Amino acid sequence: MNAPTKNKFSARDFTSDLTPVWCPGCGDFHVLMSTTKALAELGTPPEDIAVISGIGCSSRIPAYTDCYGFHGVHGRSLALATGLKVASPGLTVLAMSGDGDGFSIGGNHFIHACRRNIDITYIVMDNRVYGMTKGQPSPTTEPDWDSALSPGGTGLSPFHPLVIALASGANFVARSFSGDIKNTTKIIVEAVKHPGFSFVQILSPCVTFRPDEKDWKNTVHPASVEETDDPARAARRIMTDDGMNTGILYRGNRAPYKPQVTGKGVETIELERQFEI
Amino acid sequence: MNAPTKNKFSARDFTSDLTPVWCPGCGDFHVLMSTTKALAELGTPPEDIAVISGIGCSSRIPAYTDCYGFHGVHGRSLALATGLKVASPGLTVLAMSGDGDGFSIGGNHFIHACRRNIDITYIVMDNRVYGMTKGQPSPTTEPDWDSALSPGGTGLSPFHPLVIALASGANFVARSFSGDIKNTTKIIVEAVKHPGFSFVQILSPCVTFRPDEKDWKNTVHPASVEETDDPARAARRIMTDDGMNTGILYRGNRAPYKPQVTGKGVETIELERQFEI
Amino acid sequence: MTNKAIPKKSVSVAIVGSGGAGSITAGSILLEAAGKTGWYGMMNRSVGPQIRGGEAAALVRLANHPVECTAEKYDLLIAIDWKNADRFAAEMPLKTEGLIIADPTSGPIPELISSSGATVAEIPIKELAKEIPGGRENMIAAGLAAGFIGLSVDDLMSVIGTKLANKGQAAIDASRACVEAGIAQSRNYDFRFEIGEADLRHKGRWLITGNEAIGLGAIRGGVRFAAAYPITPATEVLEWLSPSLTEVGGALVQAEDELSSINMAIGASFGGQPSITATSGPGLSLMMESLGLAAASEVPIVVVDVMRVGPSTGIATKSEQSDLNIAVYGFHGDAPHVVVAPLTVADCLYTGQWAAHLAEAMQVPTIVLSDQALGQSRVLMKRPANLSFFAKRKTWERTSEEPYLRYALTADGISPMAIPGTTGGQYTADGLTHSLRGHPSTRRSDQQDQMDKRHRKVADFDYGVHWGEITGEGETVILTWGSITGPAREAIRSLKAEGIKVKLVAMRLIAPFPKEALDQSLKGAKRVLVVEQSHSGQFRNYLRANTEIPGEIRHFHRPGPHNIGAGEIAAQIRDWK
Amino acid sequence: MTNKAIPKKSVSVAIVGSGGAGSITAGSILLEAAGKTGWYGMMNRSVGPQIRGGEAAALVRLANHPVECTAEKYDLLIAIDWKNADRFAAEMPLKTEGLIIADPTSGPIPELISSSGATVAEIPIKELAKEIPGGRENMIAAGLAAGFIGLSVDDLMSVIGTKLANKGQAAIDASRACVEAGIAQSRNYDFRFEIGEADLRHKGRWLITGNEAIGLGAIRGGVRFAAAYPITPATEVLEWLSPSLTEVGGALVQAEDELSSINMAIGASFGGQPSITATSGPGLSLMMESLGLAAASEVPIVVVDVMRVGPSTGIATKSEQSDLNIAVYGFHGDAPHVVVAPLTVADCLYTGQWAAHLAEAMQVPTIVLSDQALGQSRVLMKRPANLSFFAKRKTWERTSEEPYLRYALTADGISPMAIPGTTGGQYTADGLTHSLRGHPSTRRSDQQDQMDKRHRKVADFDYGVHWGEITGEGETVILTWGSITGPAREAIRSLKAEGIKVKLVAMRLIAPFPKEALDQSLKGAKRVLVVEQSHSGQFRNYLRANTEIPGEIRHFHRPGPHNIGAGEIAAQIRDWK
Ligand SMILES: Cc1ncc(C[n+]2csc(CCOP(=O)(O)OP(=O)(O)O)c2C)c(N)n1
Ligand SMILES: Cc1ncc(C[n+]2csc(CCOP(=O)(O)OP(=O)(O)O)c2C)c(N)n1
Ligand code: SF4
Ligand code: SF4
Ligand SMILES: [Mg+2]
Ligand SMILES: [Mg+2]
Repeated sequence: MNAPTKNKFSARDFTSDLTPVWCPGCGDFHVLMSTTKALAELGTPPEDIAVISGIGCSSRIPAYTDCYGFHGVHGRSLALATGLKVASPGLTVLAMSGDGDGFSIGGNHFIHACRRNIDITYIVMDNRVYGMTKGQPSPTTEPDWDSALSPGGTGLSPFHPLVIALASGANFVARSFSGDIKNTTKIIVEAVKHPGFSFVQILSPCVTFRPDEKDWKNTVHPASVEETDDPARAARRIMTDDGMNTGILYRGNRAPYKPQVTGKGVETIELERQFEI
Repeated sequence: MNAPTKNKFSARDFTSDLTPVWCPGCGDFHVLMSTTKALAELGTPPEDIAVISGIGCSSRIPAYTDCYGFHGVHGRSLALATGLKVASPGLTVLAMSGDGDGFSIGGNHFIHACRRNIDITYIVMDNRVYGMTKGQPSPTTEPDWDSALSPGGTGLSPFHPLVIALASGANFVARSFSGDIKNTTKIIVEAVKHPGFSFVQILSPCVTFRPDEKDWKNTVHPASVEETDDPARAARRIMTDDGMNTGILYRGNRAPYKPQVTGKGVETIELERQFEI
Repeated sequence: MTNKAIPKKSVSVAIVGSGGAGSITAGSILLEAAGKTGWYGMMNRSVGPQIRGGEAAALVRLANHPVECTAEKYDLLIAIDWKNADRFAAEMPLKTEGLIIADPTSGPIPELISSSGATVAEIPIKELAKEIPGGRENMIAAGLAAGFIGLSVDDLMSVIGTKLANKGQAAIDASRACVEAGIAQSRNYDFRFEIGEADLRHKGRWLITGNEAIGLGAIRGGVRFAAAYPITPATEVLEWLSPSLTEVGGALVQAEDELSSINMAIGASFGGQPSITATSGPGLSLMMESLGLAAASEVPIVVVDVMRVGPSTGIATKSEQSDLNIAVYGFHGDAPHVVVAPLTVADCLYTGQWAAHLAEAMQVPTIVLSDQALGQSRVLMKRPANLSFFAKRKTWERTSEEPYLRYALTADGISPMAIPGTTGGQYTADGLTHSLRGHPSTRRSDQQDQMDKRHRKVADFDYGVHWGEITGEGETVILTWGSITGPAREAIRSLKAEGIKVKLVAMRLIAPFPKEALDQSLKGAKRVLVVEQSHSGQFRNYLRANTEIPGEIRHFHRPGPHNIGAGEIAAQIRDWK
Repeated sequence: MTNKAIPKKSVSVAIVGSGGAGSITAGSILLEAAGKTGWYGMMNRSVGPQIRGGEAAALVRLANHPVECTAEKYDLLIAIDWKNADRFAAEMPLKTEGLIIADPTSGPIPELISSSGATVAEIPIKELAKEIPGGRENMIAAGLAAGFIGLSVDDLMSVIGTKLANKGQAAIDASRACVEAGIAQSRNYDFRFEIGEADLRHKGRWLITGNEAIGLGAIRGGVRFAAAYPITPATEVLEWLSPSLTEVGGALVQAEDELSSINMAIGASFGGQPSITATSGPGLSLMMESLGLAAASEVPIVVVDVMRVGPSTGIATKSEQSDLNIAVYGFHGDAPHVVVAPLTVADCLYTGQWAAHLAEAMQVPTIVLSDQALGQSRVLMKRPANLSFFAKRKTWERTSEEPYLRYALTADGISPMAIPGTTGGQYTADGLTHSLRGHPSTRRSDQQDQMDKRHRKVADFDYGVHWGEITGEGETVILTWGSITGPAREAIRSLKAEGIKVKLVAMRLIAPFPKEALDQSLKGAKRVLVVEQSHSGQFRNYLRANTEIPGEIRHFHRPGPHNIGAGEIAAQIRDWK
């Protein structure tokens, strides 16, 4: 690994030359910008960073960065990221995906990654829809959102990712809006710096299937309360907020998971003694 | 379906003649007793009840009842139960499994079943261990519990099933102790009666791999506060309790999911019109 | 420009344009209008990598007889603009005698297209549209196409009028003006691509996609429950089923993932409701463990796999036939089950309905292997006949005081199933090795008996004539399965016109392997060409494992995304000397 | 009782008892003690349906040569009690000339056992134990066994002493008294089951299970990361790896399910760390989607499948060879990969190590098909040789300013892989169809090129002599794979003693199919007996799909849970006239 050198990078150093497949106006463009800005600010060279994703429009992001990347299968970004971070603790590992990838098919890995509290950062680009498969409701979709698969809406109350993250043990919980590049960048920087599992929900409009979300720029607002390190307090606040509160909402002190890689590094031959009789 | 007739049944009517494979002293024997007593009290005939499980010692339970049963694959009891209840709304559906089955491999179905809020009852026999595979840590296992797979303990903070259930939208949340048959029976009766998704965690000792849990009979105690219908309040209480609080901790008012089976029941031929040009 | 009125029985038209240009809408209108006048046809779409709003091409083929595959070469290409059109160019080669319509303001024609040798007609599409208040370029394009293939203004307007009914008269009038302008422009050229007389004996066309047809087949077959998790290119099966099941009194539930959707379907079926789910390769992989549960616990269930290019995520929007292996062999342990494959878009209806029937009759998981080429193609077909495939499960009612044996050993291997709610029928369905009563067992004899029984019920079932389709005669045979059937049939027709007689054997039943019927159909074959769309030759390998094909064998196969066409197949036969 | 001192080269002893009786401990002591004196041996356990604490039988076989399978008939059965022993009776048939030791206070001997015709010796085991302060019945049983097979008090105590080291001298003394009492009792009978002279040329036995051996092989081969989700009968692989990886500076992480464990392993390997996971059929099913990702993105990974009786949950504690299909064919799309199978418990070490080497050398997912019969059997084996299989991944370092092409087309199909941390090597691994650089692509040529490359690297690799084991000669061949190799070898030995020459061909490389090597090994065969433990004949079917076996072919197969034994195989050959 190469020692991090602060501030010698610009966002451009973390951006690849591949043209995104995203629709013009898609919020994910802004997430890409904020992420590369944040990485530049953090100052870790791109070769010491890995961006891991699942499947979805949002999950296309790794190849648009100039870091190492893994575009895995649907829903499993956190498992890939966990294995990578445990085996290569020197890397900065970001998992980035969407609300379908992360909260629907990937929901189990989400709660267990929070609990495991490994030092990775998880960014979910939440557009409250399955964009890539052309507009089905996701766990965060409003109950009355009409679609071909659920005419008239699902009738289900939306999934609260931040509450679940807190309840499951995440060590850093924040919400941001993709259009607010300045604050999103800041939050990502803090999330990566914070030890343990950091979770950032970024409200990122799908202009194609949820044109109504273009209005988010008018409805998001900074959280009115200070960040806290008390999970119960944070939970209470988030549970009663309107889902549009942005900012760092919880910053915990739980020690990150230390896998037992600290072994003695003995030779294989020593292991074999146990079988001798 | 046969109309329920109250109080004409005894627990025996819900118990099969198959001898359980459980170790002598296993808490699951008591769960079986409480369940059959509760079913007798509820008065629905056994043929109108389905008990659905996954894989594990605890998940063996369906065949020990005299209801319809499905011993599915590991972790999927709630998905089976959901399909069954939607397609056959007249049945009383119980899903019953273990902490490994329900919170580890089955964690995603758990949070989504809570959210979906279908009218089923989910009972998890929590012994804080994988019994059937001979003693590995489960999500609810204490961080310092020593085992072959995690020498010295996992170091992970345990999963809080009740908090997660609340955060995910369960409509009824309770905790019980298997050895307390009277209260467990009562809670199961209430859980089944309550509309929507009811979740009951039953602390059920594994005498073989967690002999220390025999002491639970001394450490459980009734919740000191009244039940509530405010999820945030319930969450706060559960988050700070010692995990040994028993009783009904939350009874919500969310309307259960109504699948759109209320269609017009038109003939197939009418559907075909749309393809005619 | 010379006067060449080319008499045709089939015309292929490609309409391309960048995001928002509406080329797909123009193609759809053309297709439906052709159907209303009594023609047949088919439309595929080709889209760019953008999720939405990127460039798109409507690939339309119209004919005076049912068509089962898209064209390999195009007669007419209408470019609303050329933005990124080079991405598609390889997919729509033009005939030398074809016509390219280009807007002179759109810049140069891509090399790959102009080099076809087709004639170029420069028509100012954008300008024409601009001249009409509310005019749209794609309606001009539709008019142009109509003019060159012989559809009238009224033909098109009967479709457009309905589509724009709630947009008001002004929108309709603008469209009419565009169509008229387009048709008028076409009059300036001597080119005509005529399809020939419409077949008016069979009026009442259906316009349907393979994905819709499978859903309809399933409902016709009795399916009343579906569990859904979206995935390209299977999503439309689910999106069609959702409101349709509600209509007929059933239900669809969206699941959190495929592990859940397959188990929801199994749970619903355990409760007595014929059930289905649809997915593509990645989802099928996730369902395999629970499909094994359905096999072991003997719960009927239909799983539609609309195949796409693999392995892994592959190419979600393109077709391949490479899930044959997993569908047949992808279970841990031995789990007898059924695999069927629709042969054409129209056959999706037939096979979907048959699958529901098979699953229910044998209490067995049944996998339907469709693919993107079938599922997302829209065809004009004859109104289909009624079929007698219905879900008919052998259920149990108490007739004696004997305890109910869920897994009783019967001669045909099918054991009567008690539906929850039935008094005295209580049992526990189980994926563990079990006794006749369904109790967990580790006894050798129970394992052997139940394995034999589950094998028997599938192996001995009478699949009748439905196992496959045989057309033509001769010592030269094309042996294939699934969606290659369409191009193979077309290849055989064109070979016949050249005096080369070829027989087609297309397998609809994949597993259990229909050995006897297949061997019979290949009797006397001297040359057998096995055709499939997979890199490793999964079908060829599967055939080899199960039978000996007589005569000389050749194998024509390749992976996706480029579909195997009729011309290529015909060439394989022609070259076989 | 007549004096029959029976000279033997192999002795089989079963010790049965109800929960808590300690029969398994007695068997283990016997095995280890025999090893210390220079013998070989093997022990399996058979347990009742209870999760724990139910009745159990230790099935021990001791010999003066390495043994690779358990006995089909037993010489000596010692019953501490008969509770539920009838459950096991069918699993441990006694030789007519065998001996049954029963405690007269335990009630009647089960019919299935007494009908064997073996001699019965009534010895009051319980009473003998009670007479010794701190005495235990199972130590009496161990002493009895020692007496009848010729092990001394000291032989046993050298094992017991270590085992009880921290229980204090009193416990050790009590055990010694029990062992002495048992041996003394045996002196009252003229029965002796002697194994013959110990083979002292190869001292330094190892005592190891197949599950441990696979784990050790993997670590020897360079594996340093494991992801775990417990499942019978694979858990011990993981439980052994957990502390062992820590020792060598690696790590094991327990995952929430198999979807996670396989992806954790892939993630770790992407980071450069050779990685493994172990599971059984149900878990393998769940891993298939992501194994396809490993294949497409070219990330090496070893997955051990310790097979059990299927389908679905089946019988978790018993053996079967029925995951061959899923291991070879269970991917959606075409995903070239490697499948290998250990042949014996000792070979688990060899094959585990080879698998790590293959996975890393080819950057390919490698599935190891072990089974319960290998994994949970404990053997006394020779100290194994060092092998030269090491994980050696072809990595990339910057040598020019050219952009790094992760999926470059190379002659051998293997493309140098940049490990995160390497400057200039940044790329995105992808399961989508991709270009040389790894960028998503829908181009026909990219798909074809990458499919060809991935096929090539696996098909052209030089697997050397490791593909299989050939023993003996002759025109009669037994062709098998995996754990049937042990019984087949034993069958061949006993046939040889009868003057019947049989050759064994046992496949260790399953996929890619080693056609050339196999064909060569079968050249000139007149009769080929294919043996496998599966209901449908998955191996036979797989052979048929891939090659033509010369001569006459017979197929001996059945599902679990009853293992196929040496005697049955030999009988198949004898009957073939
Ligand atoms: C196993 C599997 N199931 C389903 C899919 C289809 N699929 C691709 S992306 C997607 C949803 C993505 O939604 P989200 O994560 O919200 O991403 P977005 O496109 O909205 O950014 C689905 C269901 C798949 N690729 N794999
Ligand atoms: C897919 C799959 N993975 C793993 C297993 C192995 N397995 C069987 S039961 C079990 C754990 C059960 O734990 P729990 O639900 O707590 O039940 P308990 O035995 O403690 O009652 C596991 C991991 C399996 N059967 N299937
Ligand atoms: S479909 Fe929606 S989420 Fe996907 S790229 Fe377009 S705007 Fe973005
Ligand atoms: S192992 Fe534990 S959970 Fe399983 S039956 Fe025994 S006591 Fe109960
Ligand atoms: Mg989304
Ligand atoms: Mg448990």
